[in-house]
Amino acid sequence: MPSSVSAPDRVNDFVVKFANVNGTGSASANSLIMKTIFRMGVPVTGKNYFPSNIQGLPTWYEIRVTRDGHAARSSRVDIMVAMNAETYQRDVREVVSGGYLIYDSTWPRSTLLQRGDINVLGVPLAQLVNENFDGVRNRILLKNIAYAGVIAALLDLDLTVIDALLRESYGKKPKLLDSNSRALKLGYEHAKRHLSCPLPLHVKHLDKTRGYIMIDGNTAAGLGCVYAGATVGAWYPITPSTSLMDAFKGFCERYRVDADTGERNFAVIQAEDELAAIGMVLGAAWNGARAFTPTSGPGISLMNEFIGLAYYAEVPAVIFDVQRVGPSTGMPTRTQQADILLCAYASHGDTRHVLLFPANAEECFYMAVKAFDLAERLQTPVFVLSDLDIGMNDWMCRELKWDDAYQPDRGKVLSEQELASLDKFYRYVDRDEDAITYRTLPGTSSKGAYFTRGSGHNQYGGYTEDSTEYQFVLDRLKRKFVTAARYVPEPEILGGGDGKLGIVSVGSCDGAVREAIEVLARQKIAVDYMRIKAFPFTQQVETWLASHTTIFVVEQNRDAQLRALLTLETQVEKSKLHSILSYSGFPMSCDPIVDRIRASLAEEPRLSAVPAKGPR
Amino acid sequence: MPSSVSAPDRVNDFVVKFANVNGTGSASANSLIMKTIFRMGVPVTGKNYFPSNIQGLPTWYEIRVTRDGHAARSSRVDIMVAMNAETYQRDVREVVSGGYLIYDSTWPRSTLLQRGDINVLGVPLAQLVNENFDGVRNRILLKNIAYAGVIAALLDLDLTVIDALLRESYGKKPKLLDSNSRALKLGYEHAKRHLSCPLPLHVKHLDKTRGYIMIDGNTAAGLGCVYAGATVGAWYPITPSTSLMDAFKGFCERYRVDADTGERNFAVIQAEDELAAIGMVLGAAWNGARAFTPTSGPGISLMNEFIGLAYYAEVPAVIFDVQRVGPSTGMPTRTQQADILLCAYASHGDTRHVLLFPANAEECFYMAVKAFDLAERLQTPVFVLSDLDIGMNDWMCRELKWDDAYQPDRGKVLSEQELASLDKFYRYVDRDEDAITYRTLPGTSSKGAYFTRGSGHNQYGGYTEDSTEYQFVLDRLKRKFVTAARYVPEPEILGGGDGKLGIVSVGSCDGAVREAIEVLARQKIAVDYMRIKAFPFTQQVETWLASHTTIFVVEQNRDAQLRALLTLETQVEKSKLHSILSYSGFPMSCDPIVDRIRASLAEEPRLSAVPAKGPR
Amino acid sequence: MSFINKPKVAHPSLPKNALGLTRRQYEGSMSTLCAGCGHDSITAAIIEACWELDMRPEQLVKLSGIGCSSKTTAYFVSGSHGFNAVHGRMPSIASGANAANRELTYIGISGDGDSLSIGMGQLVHAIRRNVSMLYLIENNGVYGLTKGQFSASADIGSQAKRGEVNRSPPIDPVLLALSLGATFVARSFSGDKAQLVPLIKAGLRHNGFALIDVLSPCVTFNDHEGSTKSYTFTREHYHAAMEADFVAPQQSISVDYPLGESTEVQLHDGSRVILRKLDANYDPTDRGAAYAYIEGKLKHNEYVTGLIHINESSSTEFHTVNRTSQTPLNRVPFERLTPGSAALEKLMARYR
Amino acid sequence: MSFINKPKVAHPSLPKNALGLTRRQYEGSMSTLCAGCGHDSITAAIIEACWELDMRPEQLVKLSGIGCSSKTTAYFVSGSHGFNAVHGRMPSIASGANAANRELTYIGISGDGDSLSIGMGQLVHAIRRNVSMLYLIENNGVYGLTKGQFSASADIGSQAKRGEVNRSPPIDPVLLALSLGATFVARSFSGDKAQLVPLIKAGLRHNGFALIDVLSPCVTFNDHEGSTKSYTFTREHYHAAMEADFVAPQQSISVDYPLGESTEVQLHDGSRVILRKLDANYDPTDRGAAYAYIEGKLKHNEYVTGLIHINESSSTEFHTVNRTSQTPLNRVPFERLTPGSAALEKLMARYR
Ligand SMILES: Cc1ncc(C[n+]2csc(CCOP(=O)(O)OP(=O)(O)O)c2C)c(N)n1
Ligand SMILES: Cc1ncc(C[n+]2csc(CCOP(=O)(O)OP(=O)(O)O)c2C)c(N)n1
Ligand code: SF4
Ligand code: SF4
Ligand SMILES: [Mg+2]
Ligand SMILES: [Mg+2]
Repeated sequence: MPSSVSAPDRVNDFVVKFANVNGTGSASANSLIMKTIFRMGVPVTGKNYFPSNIQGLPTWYEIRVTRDGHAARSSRVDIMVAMNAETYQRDVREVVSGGYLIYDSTWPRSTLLQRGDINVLGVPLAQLVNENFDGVRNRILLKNIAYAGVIAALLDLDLTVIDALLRESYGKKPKLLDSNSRALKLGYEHAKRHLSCPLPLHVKHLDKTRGYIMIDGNTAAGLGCVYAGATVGAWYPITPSTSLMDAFKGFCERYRVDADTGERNFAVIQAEDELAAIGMVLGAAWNGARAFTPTSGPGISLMNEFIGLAYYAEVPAVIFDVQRVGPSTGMPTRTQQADILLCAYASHGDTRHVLLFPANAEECFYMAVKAFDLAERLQTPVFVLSDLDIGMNDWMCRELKWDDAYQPDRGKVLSEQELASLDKFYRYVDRDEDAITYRTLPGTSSKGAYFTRGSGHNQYGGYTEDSTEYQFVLDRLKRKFVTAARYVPEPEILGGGDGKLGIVSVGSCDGAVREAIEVLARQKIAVDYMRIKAFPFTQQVETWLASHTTIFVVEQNRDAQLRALLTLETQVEKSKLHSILSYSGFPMSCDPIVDRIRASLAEEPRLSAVPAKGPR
Repeated sequence: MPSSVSAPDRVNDFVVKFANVNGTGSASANSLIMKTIFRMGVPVTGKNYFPSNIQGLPTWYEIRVTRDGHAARSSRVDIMVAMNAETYQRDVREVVSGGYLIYDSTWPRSTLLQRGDINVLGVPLAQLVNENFDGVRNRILLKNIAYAGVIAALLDLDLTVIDALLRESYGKKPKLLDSNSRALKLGYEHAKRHLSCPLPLHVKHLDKTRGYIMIDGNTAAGLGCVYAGATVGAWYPITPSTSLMDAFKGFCERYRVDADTGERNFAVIQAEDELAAIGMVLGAAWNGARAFTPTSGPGISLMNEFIGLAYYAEVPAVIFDVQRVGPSTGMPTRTQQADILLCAYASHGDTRHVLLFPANAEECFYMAVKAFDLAERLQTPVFVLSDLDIGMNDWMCRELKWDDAYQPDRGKVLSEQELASLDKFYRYVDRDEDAITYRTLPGTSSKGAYFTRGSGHNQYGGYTEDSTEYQFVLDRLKRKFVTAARYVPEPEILGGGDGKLGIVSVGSCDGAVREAIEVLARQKIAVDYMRIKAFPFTQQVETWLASHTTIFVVEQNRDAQLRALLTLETQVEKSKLHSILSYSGFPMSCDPIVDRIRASLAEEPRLSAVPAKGPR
Repeated sequence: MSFINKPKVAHPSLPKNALGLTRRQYEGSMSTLCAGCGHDSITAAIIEACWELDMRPEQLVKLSGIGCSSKTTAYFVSGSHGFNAVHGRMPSIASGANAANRELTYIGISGDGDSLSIGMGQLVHAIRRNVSMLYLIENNGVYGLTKGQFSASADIGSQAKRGEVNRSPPIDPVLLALSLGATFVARSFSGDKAQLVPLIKAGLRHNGFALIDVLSPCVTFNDHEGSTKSYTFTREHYHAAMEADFVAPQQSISVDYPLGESTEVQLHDGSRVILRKLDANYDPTDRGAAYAYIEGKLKHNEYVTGLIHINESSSTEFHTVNRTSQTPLNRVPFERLTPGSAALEKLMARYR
Repeated sequence: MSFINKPKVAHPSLPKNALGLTRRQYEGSMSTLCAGCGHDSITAAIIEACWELDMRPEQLVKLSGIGCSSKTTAYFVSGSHGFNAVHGRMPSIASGANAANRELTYIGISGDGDSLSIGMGQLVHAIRRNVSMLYLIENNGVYGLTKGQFSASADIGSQAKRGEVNRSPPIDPVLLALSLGATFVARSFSGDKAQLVPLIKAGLRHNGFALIDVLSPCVTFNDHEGSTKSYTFTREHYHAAMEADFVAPQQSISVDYPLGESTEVQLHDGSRVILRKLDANYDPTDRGAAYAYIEGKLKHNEYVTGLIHINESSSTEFHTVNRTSQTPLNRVPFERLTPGSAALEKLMARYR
C-alpha cells in the first residue's frame, strides 16, 4: 500500500473528481456532496465537465474543497471516483501520486494494478444496489447515491446535513426519499465496514460559508433581469445560455404573475433564431420595455446586422453572451473568452459597443441590472460577457442583496408633458452636449413622432445623403462612447506589488489570478492586479496601465483579444503587455500564471518572446 | 463679365460637373462626353454621385480632365452644367470663382445673378428640344444629348469621335442614332452661334490614353472571376456589388455557353439572402468548384456565422465586399472603407481572414484571380475589399492582359490515384509542415471520405472535446496564417522621401495619396509611400514600418481601421502612426492629405493630436 | 419627388373625421418613388383608411424593412412613430414592439423581396405567433430598389425587362399564409382603392396577424409586355371573389344586402366586416376550402382578390397565448416588476 | 454510445448487394444518441435503402445542420463525404454542392428545429429552387440537443416534459412543401421501417427536391403522456394512405397488383415507384387534392403517411432551369472555362 498524501495539511483542502456517464443522474449525487461540504462551513467549488450530448458519453464533476476559499479550479486530483468504464484508463492516470481511486468492484478489473503509487479502493456498488433495489433505471440512479454514501464515509461528511438535503429535495416524494436514504446508507455502511474511514483527506466543520450561497451565473443573471424590471425576453436556445432564460422565466412565474387574474407581467418569446431574437429585443426596447436576449458566440455572429442598426439608430438592448469554445460550433460545453473583439466591434461600418465583464455569479446579478441602466442611459446595445464556467457552474458567493431604493435609469425619454413644453422635437439633437440625445416612445404623442432608420440620417432624424449631416451624427456617436466611459464600472484594483509589475485580467480568470498572486507572494514575488470590468476603458484603467512597466494580460482565448482591445483603446504601448493565454476549454487554474511569471522574471527575454505576427 | 480662369495652364486640366435628376437618362450623355475626351488621348476620370433611389432625386456626374493622369477626384468645379432646378442653388455655389455655369435658359431664373464672379452661360435647351422633337420621355432624353452638344462646342471636343461613339451605341437603331445626332447638333450649333467657343478651359488632342481603357471595378472583377475559372456564383442583390455579378453573368453568357448544345459551364444563383449566398459558395467550393459571392457591408454582417465555419473547417471561399457607407444601411450609394476590421476578424471565437485590397479597376481583375488561388491554396475564405468608388465608377487603367500559361492553383486536393497510394487519409494532418493540410473532393473515392464540421475536431477529422486535440488544430490554424503571409501580394512601395516620413494607405485612397505626394514634392516636402495590398502583412510591411519614424495612415473611415490592424498585426508602435481620415462618402481628394501633412510638419504637437480613446 | 411632375397625393375637399382631422393630416413626407409606382396608390389607400377609422396618429406604429415598398411608411401618417428596420427583418421588430405595448395599432409594410426571400423565416413565424398587426406586402414581382431582379413571387414564364424569363415556381404569400393557419388573409390590387380601403380597415382592426398581399406594379422594372405583374396583366387576370365592407362599431349598415349571399363577421372591437360573395360557391371562413379555391384559380393564372379568409375566433393571438397583463408591459410600474429585498432575502435560502 | 447497452445496428446474415457490399459497409460510426431515439431507426432505414440501391458510398454526399438529428449523418455510410454545417443552414450548403456537381446523390438530414425555425427560409427556397436531393426531417416536436424546448412542429395542446402546454399552431412541413409546389412529398414514422425504406429509395432517385417528414420520437424529452409526438400517440394517430414500392430499373415487378388501385410512376433513371392506395379516393399526383386530403385528416389529429405527392415530370429542377452542362461544373476543364488572351484582347475594344 503506497503512503497516502500526508494528512494534517490537507484536511479541507483537496480535490475529488467524479467520472460518470451523462444522462445517468449522477449530477444530483455529486451536488449532494458539494452542498454538504458547503453546509459544513467549508468553502468549495464545483465544476461540471459535460459533453455536447444527451445520454451515454463521459462526463466529469470536480469538487475542490478549499478552506482558503479559492474560486479557481485546481489542476490536481486527489480522489477519483471512477464510475465510467470507458474513461477508466485516463481517469486513473489523472490521480496524483499518493491519491485515491474509488471504483465499482462488482466486476474485477485487470487494468487496476497499473499504478502502485495510488490507493485503490473497491466497492461493489452495482452488487449492493442490485441486491437491494430493482428496476434498471432505478438502479442506475441509486448507484450514484450509493457512491455518495461511500464518499460521505471516506470524507467524514456530516450525515445530518446530508439527511436534511435529501429531505429538501425529496420531501414531497416519500418513496424517493426512502430509497435514496437507503442507497446512501448502503454505501456509507459498506465503506465504514470495509475501508479505513475517514481518509487523511477529509472534511472538518468550519464557519467559512456563513452569509454565502452557491449559485450559478445564469440563474443570478436571470434573477438580475427580473429585479431590473425587464419585461420582454427573446431568445433562441443555445448552450450555455439556455439556463439564463429558464431562470428568468422561472422567477417571473413566481414573482410576475397576478395571483387573482393570472395575468403575466412579462413575455418570454422563443424566437425562430437569433436574428429574430435580437430584432424582438430592439422592437420591445424601442417601444419602452426593458428587453434582453441571452445567447452564445454563434448567436452573436448572427446578430451582427441588427447590432449595427441598434448602434446607429440608437436603440437600447441588453445582450448576454455566455461564451463557449469557438470558432464556429466549436465545443459547446466548454468555456472560453473568445468573443471579446467581436462584441466590441460587431457589425460592418464604424461601430463599437459597451461591454460588461462579470467575474462570477454574484456579479452576474448586479451587472445584469447595470446593463439595463447603461443601455437605456446610452441608448445603445450593452453586452454582458459571461462564459460557460461562470454561467453554468455553481459559485460560492456572498448572498445577493437588493436596495429597495433602487430606481431604474430609463435614460432620456420625453414624457407627453415634456414634449408639450418643447416647440419642436428632434430625435438626434445633442441638447445636453453629452452626446446623448432625447427619445420618445410610440404612443406618447404625435408631436414626439419620429422615424427610426439604419440609413443615413441627420440630427433632426430626417433621411440624408449629405456628407456633413451624416458625419455630424457619426461624430456624435463617437463622442457618446467617451461619455459612456463615465458611466461604466471602474476596474477592480488590488495593490501589494511595487507598482511596476502587474496583471490585467477579465471575467472568470479572476479566481486563478488571485490564487496565483497569493502563490507568488509566498515566493516573495509581489504583483499588482487590475481586473477590467467594462469597455470602454475608464481613466483609472489608463492610469494603472501607464504606471506599470511590465504587465501580464491573462485571458482565455488564443488570440489575446483583451490585449488587443487594450492596445487599440488605451494609450498603453503594446510592448508592455505580455500575454498569458489559456484556451483549453477548461476553467483556468493558477499554474500557468505562476509558471509564466516566474519564468519570465527568471530570464527577461521571455517577456517579449512573442511571435512577430498577430496579437496574442 | 468676370475674368475667366486664365487659359493656357488649364487646357486639358479642369473639372466639369453635371447636375441632373436621376432616372432621366443623363448617364449616357455624360459618359459620351467622358469617353470622347478619353478617345482624344486626354486622361480623364468620371465620378458618379447618385442617390439611393430610382427616379426623381438629384444626381451628379463629375468629369475631371487631367492631362497629368491623376486618378483621384479634384475638389474644385470649373464648369457646372446645372440641369436640376432643385439643386440649382448649391450647384451654383460650388463653382470656383472665374468658373462657368451652363443652365437651361428656356425659363428665366431670377436667382441667376447671385454670383458675379462666375461666367453664366444660358442655353434654351428645353425650347430647342421641344421645337424639334416630340414625346415627353423622348424630349427628356434628348435634352441630355443636347447639352452634350453644347459642352462639345465649349470644350472643343472632336465631333468625329463623338459621332463614332454614337454609332457604336445606336448603330443597330438608326432612328435613335438619327435623333441623337440631331439633338447633339442642335446644342452644338446653338453654342457655336451664341457663345464664345471654345472656352479657355478646353480639350486638346493628346496621346496619353493609348494602351489604356475605361472600365469600372465591378466589371473588371466579374471578368476576373470568369478568367479564374469560377463556375458557381451565388449572391443576393445589394448596391454597390450588384454590377459585379451582372458582369460575371454577362461574360459567362458570352464565353461559357456551348454554341451547339446551349449548355452552360456556369451557375449563377440568386440566393434568398446573404446567409444562403455564402452557404452556397461554401457548398460549391467544398465540392471542388471555384465559387464566389459579391456583397457589401450588410451582407458581410449576415455571413459572419458561416465565415467562422469556413475558417475552422477550412473551406475555400472568395467574397467580394464592395464597401459602402455604414453603419447599418448607411448611405448605400456612397463610398467608404469601413469594413476592414470586420472582415479581418469576422465571426465569434478566435478567427482571422485573408484580405486583398485592390486600388483600382485594373487590380480588381488581377486580384479576383489571385483571390481564388489563395482561397484554394490556403483553404480559407479570402475577402477582396473593393468599394463603391472602385466598383461603380469608370477608371482609366492599362488594358487588361492575360497570360495563357496561367494555371489555377487548386491547392492540396488529392486525386483518386494519390489517395490509393496512401495507407490512410486524414483531413487535418500537417504532412508538409506548412500548416496547410490535404483535402479530398466528394465523389473521389470512399477512401478519401471525411467529415467536415464546425464543431471540435482533431487532426484526423474526428469529432473531439479533448483539449489537446482541439488546441492542436487551433494552433495549426494560427500557423497557417503565418504561411499565408508568404503567398499574399507584397505592398507597393514608392520612394522619394528621406526614408523617415511616410504615408501608408490602402485601396481607393491611392490616387489621392499619389497626387498629394506630387503636390508636397513641389513644396519641397518629400514623402515615402507604402500601399498595403493584402492582410496578413508581409515582412516588407514590417520593415518599411520599422524604418520610418513618422507615418501617416490615410484611409476612408471614422475609426482608423487600417491603423488598428497595423497596430495589432505588426510590431509598429502605434505612436508612430498618425491618421488622416475621410469618411464623407465621396471619393477622397488630395487636399486633406496635403493640408494635414503640411500642418503637422509646421507644428509638431498636431502630430499626436488624436483623441485619447479608440483607434483612429 | 419625381422629375415628371407627379401630383402630391391630393384630395378635392378637406372634410374632417370624428377627431376633427383632415386627410392631409394623415399624410407623410412627399414620396420619392417613381411616377406611377403602385406603392404610392397603396399609400393613398392607407391614408384614406386611417382617416376613415378616426385613427389617432400616435396610436399607430409604422414598421418596414428595406425596399421601395418599405420606404413608404415615411409617406403616410407623419404623426406616427416609424421604424425602418433592416432588410427582411421587420416582423421581429414588430413582434417585439407589440409584446411591449399591446394597446397600439401596428402596420408593417413590406415588399415581395423583403418578405418572401430574406424575410421568409420571420414572416412565417410572425404568422405562427399570430402577432396582432396588419402586414401588407406591396407585391411587384421584382426587387425594385436594386433595379429589377426577379423576386420569389415572379411567375413561371414572366419576362424581365432585360428579357430574361423566370422558370422557378412563384411563392404565393396567400397560399403560404393559409397553409400556416393565418387568421386574416386577403389579396388586392394597388389600382383598386375601393376594394383596398375596407380591407386595410378590417386588417387594422383584426385581433391577430392580418396579411394583405397587394399586387402593386413596378412601372420602372416590371410593367412591360411579357410581365405577369404589369398593370395590364393584373387587370386582366384579377378575379374578385369577395367584396368586404367595413362597418365601425357605432355605425349602422347603410345598404341592406340581399340575404344569403352576404355574411357578417364581428371583430373583437365590435366593428363588423360584411362579406359579399361574388362567387356563390366560396366560403371565406373555411380555410381549407379557401385554399383549394385560390389554388385552383391560380392554376389558370387567375388572382383571386378580396378578403380570402378570416377567423376572428382564434385563440392563438400572441398576448392571449402569453396571458399578458392588460396593462401594456412598458407601462407596468416598476414596483410591480421588482420583487424587492424581502423576497430576495427569502429566495437566498434556496441557495444555502 | 449509451450506458444502457444498446446493440449496434445489427443484421442477422451478411448478404451482399450488387456491388458485393454488405449492410455493415453502409454503416457509420457508432451512434451517440439516447437509447431508443427514433433517429437511430431512421439511420437504420437509410443504411438499408442505400444497400438495396447498390449505392456506391463515394456517390453519396451527406449533409446536415445542427441537432441530435443532424448528428446522424456520421452514423451511416462512413464511405461518403459528410458536411455538418451550421444550425438551419444545410439547404444552402446542399444547393451549392449540388450546383458544383450534379452527378452525385445528396441526402440532407435535418430536425424540426433545424428546418422549421432557424432553417425555414433556406428550406423554403431549396424547395422552390427544386434542388435535387433527399431532404429528411427527423421530426420529434422538440429541440432535443438543447434539452426539450418546443419546436415549431409542436401541436396545440401538446405537453412538454416539464408540464408546459404548447398553444401556438404547428407548422406542418408536408402542407408547407405542398403549398410551395414541391415535387416529392412524403411522411412516415421512424417505427415503420417497411414503409420508410422504399420512400427513402424513391426520394434518393427522384429528379428534384424530395421531402420526407419522418415522425421520430425523442425518448428523453418528448415521449411522455400528453405529448403528441410520443411513440404511443404516433402509432395511434398514424394513417397510411399510400404504400409505395420502389422498383429498380433492371428489376421486374415480382408481385402483380390488382388493377385500378395501384398506379406506377416512372423515375428519370428508369426505376419505378408503384403506389398502392389504401384509401380509394386519394390521388397522389394531384397536388391540390393531396393538400385538401392531408389538411382534412390533420384537423382530426390524423397524420397521413406514405408518398403523399409526386410529380416526376416537373421542369423546375435546378440544373434543368439553369441548363447546366452535363459535365459537372467541378470537372469542366480549365481551358473551357477561361476565354484566353485573344478573347480578352478583343474584348478590350469595348472599353477604349
Ligand atoms: C442585408 C441586405 N441585403 C440586400 C440589400 C439590398 N436591397 C435593398 S431593397 C432590396 C429588395 C427590395 O425588393 P422588395 O422587397 O420587393 O421591395 P421593392 O423595392 O420591390 O418595393 C434589396 C435586395 C439590403 N438593403 N440589405
Ligand atoms: C446559431 C445556433 N443557435 C442555436 C444553436 C443551439 N442548438 C443546437 S441544436 C438546436 C435545436 C435542435 O433541434 P432539432 O433540429 O429539432 O434537432 P433534434 O435535436 O430535436 O433532433 C439548437 C437550438 C446552435 N447550435 N446554433
Ligand atoms: S423602382 Fe419600381 S417599385 Fe421602386 S419606386 Fe420605381 S416603380 Fe416603384
Ligand atoms: S435527446 Fe431526444 S432526440 Fe436527442 S438523442 Fe436523445 S432521444 Fe434522440
Ligand atoms: Mg418588390
Ligand atoms: Mg427536433
